[in-house]
Amino acid sequence: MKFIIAIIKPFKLDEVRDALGALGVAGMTVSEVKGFGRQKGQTEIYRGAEYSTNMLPKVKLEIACSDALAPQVVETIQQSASTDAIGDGKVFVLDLASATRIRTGETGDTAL
Amino acid sequence: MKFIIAIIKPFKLDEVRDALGALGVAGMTVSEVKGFGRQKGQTEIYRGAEYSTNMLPKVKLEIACSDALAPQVVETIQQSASTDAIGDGKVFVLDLASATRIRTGETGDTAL
Amino acid sequence: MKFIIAIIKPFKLDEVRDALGALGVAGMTVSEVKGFGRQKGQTEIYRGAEYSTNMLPKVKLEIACSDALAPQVVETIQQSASTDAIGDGKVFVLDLASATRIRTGETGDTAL
Amino acid sequence: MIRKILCGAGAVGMSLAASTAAFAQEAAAAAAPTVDKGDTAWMMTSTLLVLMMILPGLALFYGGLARTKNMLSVMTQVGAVACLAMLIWVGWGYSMSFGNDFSGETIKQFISNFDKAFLKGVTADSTAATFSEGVAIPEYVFVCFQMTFAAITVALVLGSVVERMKFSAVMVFGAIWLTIVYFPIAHMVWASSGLFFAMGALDFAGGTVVHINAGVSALVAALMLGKRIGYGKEIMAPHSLTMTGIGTGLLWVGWFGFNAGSALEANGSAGLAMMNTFVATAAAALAWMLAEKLAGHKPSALGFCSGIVAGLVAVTPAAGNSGPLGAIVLGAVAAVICYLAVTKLKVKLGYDDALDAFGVHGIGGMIGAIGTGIVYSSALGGPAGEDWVMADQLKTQFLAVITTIAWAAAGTAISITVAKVLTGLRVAPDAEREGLDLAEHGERAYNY
Amino acid sequence: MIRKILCGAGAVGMSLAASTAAFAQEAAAAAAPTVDKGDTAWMMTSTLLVLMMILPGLALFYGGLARTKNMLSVMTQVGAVACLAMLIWVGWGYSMSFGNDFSGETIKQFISNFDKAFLKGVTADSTAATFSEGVAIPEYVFVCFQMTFAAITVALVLGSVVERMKFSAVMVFGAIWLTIVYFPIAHMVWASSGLFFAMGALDFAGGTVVHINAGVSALVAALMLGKRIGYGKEIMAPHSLTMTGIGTGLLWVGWFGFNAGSALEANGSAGLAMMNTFVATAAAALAWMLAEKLAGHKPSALGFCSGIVAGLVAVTPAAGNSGPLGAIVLGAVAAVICYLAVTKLKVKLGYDDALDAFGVHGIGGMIGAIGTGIVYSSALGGPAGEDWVMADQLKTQFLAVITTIAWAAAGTAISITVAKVLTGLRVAPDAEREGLDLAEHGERAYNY
Amino acid sequence: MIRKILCGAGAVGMSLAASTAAFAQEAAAAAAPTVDKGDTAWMMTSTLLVLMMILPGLALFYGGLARTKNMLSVMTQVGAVACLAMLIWVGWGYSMSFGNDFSGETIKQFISNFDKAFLKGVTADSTAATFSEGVAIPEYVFVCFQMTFAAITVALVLGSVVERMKFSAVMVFGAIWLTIVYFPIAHMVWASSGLFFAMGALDFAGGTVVHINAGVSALVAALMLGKRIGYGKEIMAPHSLTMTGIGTGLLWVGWFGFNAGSALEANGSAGLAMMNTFVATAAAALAWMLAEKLAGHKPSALGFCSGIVAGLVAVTPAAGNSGPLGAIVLGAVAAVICYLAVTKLKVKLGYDDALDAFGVHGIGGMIGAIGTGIVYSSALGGPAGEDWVMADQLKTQFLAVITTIAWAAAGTAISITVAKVLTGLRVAPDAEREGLDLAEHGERAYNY
Ligand SMILES: Nc1ncnc2c1ncn2[C@@H]1O[C@H](COP(=O)(O)OP(=O)(O)O)[C@@H](O)[C@H]1O
Ligand SMILES: Nc1ncnc2c1ncn2[C@@H]1O[C@H](COP(=O)(O)OP(=O)(O)O)[C@@H](O)[C@H]1O
Ligand SMILES: Nc1ncnc2c1ncn2[C@@H]1O[C@H](COP(=O)(O)OP(=O)(O)O)[C@@H](O)[C@H]1O
Repeated sequence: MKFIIAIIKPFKLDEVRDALGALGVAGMTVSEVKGFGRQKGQTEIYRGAEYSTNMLPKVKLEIACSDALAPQVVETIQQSASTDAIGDGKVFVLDLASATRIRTGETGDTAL
Repeated sequence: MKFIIAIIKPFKLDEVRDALGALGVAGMTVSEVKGFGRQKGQTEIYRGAEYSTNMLPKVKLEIACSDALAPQVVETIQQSASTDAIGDGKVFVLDLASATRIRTGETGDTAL
Repeated sequence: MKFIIAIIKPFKLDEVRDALGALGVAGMTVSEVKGFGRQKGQTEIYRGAEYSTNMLPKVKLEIACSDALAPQVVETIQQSASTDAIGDGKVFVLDLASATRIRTGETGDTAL
Repeated sequence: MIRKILCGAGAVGMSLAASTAAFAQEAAAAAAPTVDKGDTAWMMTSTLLVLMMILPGLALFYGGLARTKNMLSVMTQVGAVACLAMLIWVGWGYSMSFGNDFSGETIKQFISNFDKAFLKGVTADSTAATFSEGVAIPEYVFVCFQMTFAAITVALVLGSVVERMKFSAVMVFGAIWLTIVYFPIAHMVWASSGLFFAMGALDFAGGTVVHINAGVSALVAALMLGKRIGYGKEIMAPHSLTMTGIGTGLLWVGWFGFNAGSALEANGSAGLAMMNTFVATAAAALAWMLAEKLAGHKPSALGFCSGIVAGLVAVTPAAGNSGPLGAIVLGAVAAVICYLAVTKLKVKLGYDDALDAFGVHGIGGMIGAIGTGIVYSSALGGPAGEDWVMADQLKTQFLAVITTIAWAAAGTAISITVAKVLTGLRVAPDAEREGLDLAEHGERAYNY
Repeated sequence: MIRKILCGAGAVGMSLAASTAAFAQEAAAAAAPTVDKGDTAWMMTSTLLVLMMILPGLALFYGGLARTKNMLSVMTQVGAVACLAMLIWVGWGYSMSFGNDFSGETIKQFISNFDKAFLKGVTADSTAATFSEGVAIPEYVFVCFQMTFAAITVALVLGSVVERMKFSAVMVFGAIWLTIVYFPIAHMVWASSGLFFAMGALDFAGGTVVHINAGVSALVAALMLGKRIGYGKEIMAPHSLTMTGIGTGLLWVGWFGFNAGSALEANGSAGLAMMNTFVATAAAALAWMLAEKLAGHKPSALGFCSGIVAGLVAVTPAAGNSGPLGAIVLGAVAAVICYLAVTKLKVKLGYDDALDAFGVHGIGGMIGAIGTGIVYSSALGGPAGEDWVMADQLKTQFLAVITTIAWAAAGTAISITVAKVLTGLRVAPDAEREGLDLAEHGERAYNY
Repeated sequence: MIRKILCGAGAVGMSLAASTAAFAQEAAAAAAPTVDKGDTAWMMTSTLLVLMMILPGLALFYGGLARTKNMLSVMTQVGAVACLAMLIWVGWGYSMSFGNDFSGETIKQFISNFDKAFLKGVTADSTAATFSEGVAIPEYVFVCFQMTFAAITVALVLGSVVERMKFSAVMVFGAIWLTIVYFPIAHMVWASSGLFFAMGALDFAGGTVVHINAGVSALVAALMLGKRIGYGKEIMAPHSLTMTGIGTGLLWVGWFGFNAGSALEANGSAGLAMMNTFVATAAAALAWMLAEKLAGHKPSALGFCSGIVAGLVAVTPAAGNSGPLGAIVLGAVAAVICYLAVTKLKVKLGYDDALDAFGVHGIGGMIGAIGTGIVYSSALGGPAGEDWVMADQLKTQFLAVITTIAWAAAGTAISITVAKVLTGLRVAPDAEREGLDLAEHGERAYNY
């Protein structure tokens, strides 16, 4: 199994989720994060104090899926999250040693 | 070492933490996330605009532990977080290549 | 490639980011988390109800980097985030199977 | 400074005019009391100040103390029950509290009759008497002013039962409770034929009617409802003390409508009530923080807010019945005792008065009611005359307090029982866990 | 209770004194109307209440309904356009609305002349007449009171166009719209030479001038601006119903400045307006929640807030023109119809009135204006005389409504067009997506 | 419109009555000035408006600008020091500022004596004179009104020292500062025997006493306290501009209590002060945003809020001493200069005035004080008489400003030093980093 972590632009969340749903991805976990990278942020000024943090709001998706499905998941995210503009984000894939569904105790692919 | 990621229902946090404490787990990192899965969310309506996002508030635990302790940690979480209702969440286990304690620079199991 | 997860004290964020920038780390993803460990939290009292949760605000960094850079990243974080006080946090290193830049579809080290 | 019975002077004039010519002349004089526009302006302002205490004041004060998932539920319950109270007030509340006397000697001590139901006979020209001979205010203004008292009192009760009581149950409870508890007690205290009024009980702005009444009812309701799930185990820290802070500020500002407004005129007595409402409150806020410090804790923001409210509650019956120094002492004492009630007593007795409606309003109200019988003394700077006897006054105050407690407790028990039969009273455990915002109202307070 | 033309009594005295000696004496009497300090106190209080409706009231009500990323933009647009309105009011608004008559018979029905531009001739001693013979208030107070009406009305319009309209466009639009829409309509309704005034249209506190006007303008502006990106697809839930709740409370409290203040005196008529503003609103809040329930949904906090505003809007023209029971019915009916407008009509017609300025103020204003022609009837407890004919009144009300709609729509179309030419009107899609707080103001509302 | 010395008319009557019969008669007349209920209503309303400026107004304005971790600390410091000020005011403040004259010719220019300590001799019947011959208000009302001025001024000072000053230090500082700085300056400006009063300095509502005083004291305190850890390096963005926005709105609304209330009557002069307080502020808000634009930045929400406050500060001494157009110019000029002070001067000089108490209140207050000497001119629409000489007035204004600056700076240095000795002044670095909410009060503002 794979554990896929994707960082995307917040307003793309719905699109990505729909695309993954169409692919048969049943679940995912979403969190709000701040991203730091090439994309430059707006400068904020408060009474003369200037902050240009380059920390931009992003959304992180975490998706556990079977090895078989993983390449498609990555591709689907890459395509549906893209705006062709800097700061679109990344998809990272890690190996997942095991997965357990808390409710039933099932493990492996069926737990996802 | 293992890196265990668990998604649980928010009101189960205290119970799980106590159970893990009893097991000897010394530390963990907790974050608020939104979960998307089989469990259906409440429909929200604001002046006729209906939203049923199926994004439910969950809590994510991240626990690094020794290989030996990992199975017990998974089992303890699975048992203490369960309500036998849909949406109880998942436990994922990843391999952890290394761990370092920032304060001391210690690495490996002693860093946890 | 490696996927590095670091838990640090919030007020150290700027220092760590600057140090990593100097090292050539181009990007990272940051989130607010609560840490549970040896460090004891302040007791909060609200009209007689005492809460000492030991859940302390921390910042989590996630950094994907090449295998070559990984040791330096870990060391840099360890040094710049340290205050020699309990609760300074941890650095975890996981293996990263693949990385994709959403904008371009590039993969591997060049995607970082 | 005890309130006289108030009635539409027009109506009075007319009925009297029918009897004799001599009387008619007197009545004509009586029928045309002076309405000073300064008084009217002040009483309209005071009325709005009390409204501001409810919305946004109390809604924020209570809402901030609740957990995020119940914020809207608290605000909506407070607001909706206040709206209901306004409609009921117009319907029969005003008539039951300040209408014409029943002919029965006993019953007229407890309620007035229904002649003024749906504000029958009230017009833009009818007036209500004040404490000064021949000075009146427009009756509509008096109706509005008193209406806001009814509205805030029933909303105060909810402080103990939030985060678990059904919205429908709140509405049913509110309607019954106002009718069988609030209106009678308001009549007893403020109508000249009322029981406590006749006894000579001192209650400038409603310490008995509003605070003891609400506090005791809150306690009974909390006991009947049971504790919140997770009480004592889970963290139930206030979700936004910032909101509680805003609420506190608005409560303080608004309370002057309550206290200085209860003079019914823009005069020196109102000025005295204002003075006392400032200093008693300031003293109470600092005293609560000091008590925390002495108990070995940090002086807290919530302590500051709680002290403010405790001081306001305590000075309510005393506002025009005390000198400033007496008020300062009264406020400080009330704060310390309420602090103990909230932090020690509640823990010991183990009831779940979620937002401490009893601990602050109930206890603070009792201290205030009894304390008023002390600070009234001219020796302490109060306005009592030469021949006033403190022991007698204290007996009266005590009696009024006890009666109020008994009446409120019994009436609340009935109201909650009816609400339980009709609505089930409490939300399902899952709904409680998820939060009443989503479960009862289908919304979230925050979507950041 | 229709407002007469108001003018600096000094000026009047002088011009009249020139004609004949007999007149001069009369004029001298007229030139020294009584200024009651109670009235002055109440009118200053009312003025501040209306200011509080704008800031923080409306800014929070609207801001809470917006998304986090546009919170500051909403607050700033509301505040800045209100400031602009104040300066323009002093510049030419007061003169155009309440100045001296033009000599042209037609034009004087629509605006007054520019003699009082920049408040020429207004001093601390000049006065403005009230509805009672010989009773006046300081003219500065009247200028301030009316100024706040202009300021809130233009701010209300923005409700439909937030989250996408440029700040610069808002300012340009505001300046033109006030001049060609608001000032003329205010003159038509409230000046004795005004068109609607002459027709005998009833509008106690500005239902036509403020609410129909703002609501219709908002609709036209929203149509011309187009929908927000993602409308109907993305989640656009209110970012903080807590803020909307605070705003609602402050709007209610402040609205009494509007409604009871429109009596211009601290008297029984103000008391009646106050009474109605309480009960119509309370009824509307509960009616909206009931409508939700009957439609198969949960009674919501936002429903409660929306009901409050709908009730306030509807009772505005009726405040002193109805009895309390009529007001209750009016409020309840308005709430139900606004509920339908906001949840069904808007969806069907598909326009993006972001914060429902049209659905609540426009529709509610119309119900109120027409309804006032009904509840005015003495049969329903209203203050109409014996020989009043409902059908005639309704015709008049209807005509005033239609004219206002047409005028507001045309004027808004012009104002928006000019704003578009000068500023581009709408922010770039990227800026809209990122949020106007960062894009237009370079700040975030929250840095937790 | 300079304030006369005010005193309990009863007391005056009595002491005079002792001398001669002729005098006694005069005194009897003087002893019974008219108390108009309209004035009383307005002054009570004004008093509450100023309270609302403190809580929740200033607490939110300042709190929103602080970081999340210090929100409660800011609110509690503001609130608690205001409470302390109220108690001290009753204790000796009122007597020192508005009590009876010392017999010493020099000392009586600086403070009055302690005869009225603990409000000795003040009763519900005693009165305080206004500016109009024979018109008075209840003395309690005057005591309350002035009390709120003392309370807000000391709270304003805290703006520069938040996020690092100990709560205990704040309380010690407050008590001393009020006694040695505020009470004397209030006496100098407002008592007829006071230094500035005798000089003929114009200060309608306290520009010198409140704003220059607080601003300069804030600067000195900030310098003595040192910078916050991380200042200039870490992000210290306001945690909630929404809260700052609410605070701004409440400050504006409340400020009318300050400015129009300082007329002490509900009359045309109050109306003028109201007018000016509207337009100067509106102009300042827009001017600040314009200055940002011209400096190449985006017009910001915080700029809007800052402009509002700068305008209010500047118009304070000028409120009844200017025409509306003069006020507009004054507001706009003050906003631009304060903008430069806050964004350029502060950066250049490098002090850490956390919330810009000096940059806005200090600088704005000076512009206002000097500017009042200009806009007073009848040529600019002000109320000055024919024989008024601007140069003389400016010299007087300047002298008053300089003296205030010197007095405030010296007094603050003393007060801060004492606070340092007694409490240590500043929290430990760890506590500062963790935030004063947890470290000093044991709470968090938000538990979402
Ligand atoms: N090395 C990295 N490790 C973890 N997250 C990263 C890394 N680089 C970038 N990111 C995340 O991806 C986001 C987008 O990166 P950025 O460099 O701005 O643009 P792009 O993805 O188009 O190259 C960042 O905001 C950050 O959240
Ligand atoms: N494939 C997945 N990857 C990551 N997280 C998941 C995945 N599936 C479910 N989750 C998380 O687990 C939570 C519970 O899943 P759900 O399908 O609702 O119920 P259950 O765990 O009982 O099967 C989700 O809300 C989500 O946070
Ligand atoms: N086993 C663990 N797994 C995941 N996170 C941990 C673990 N132990 C500690 N942490 C994180 O590291 C933080 C610091 O740990 P703590 O034990 O308090 O101090 P130290 O790092 O100095 O040993 C914790 O607050 C928590 O966020």
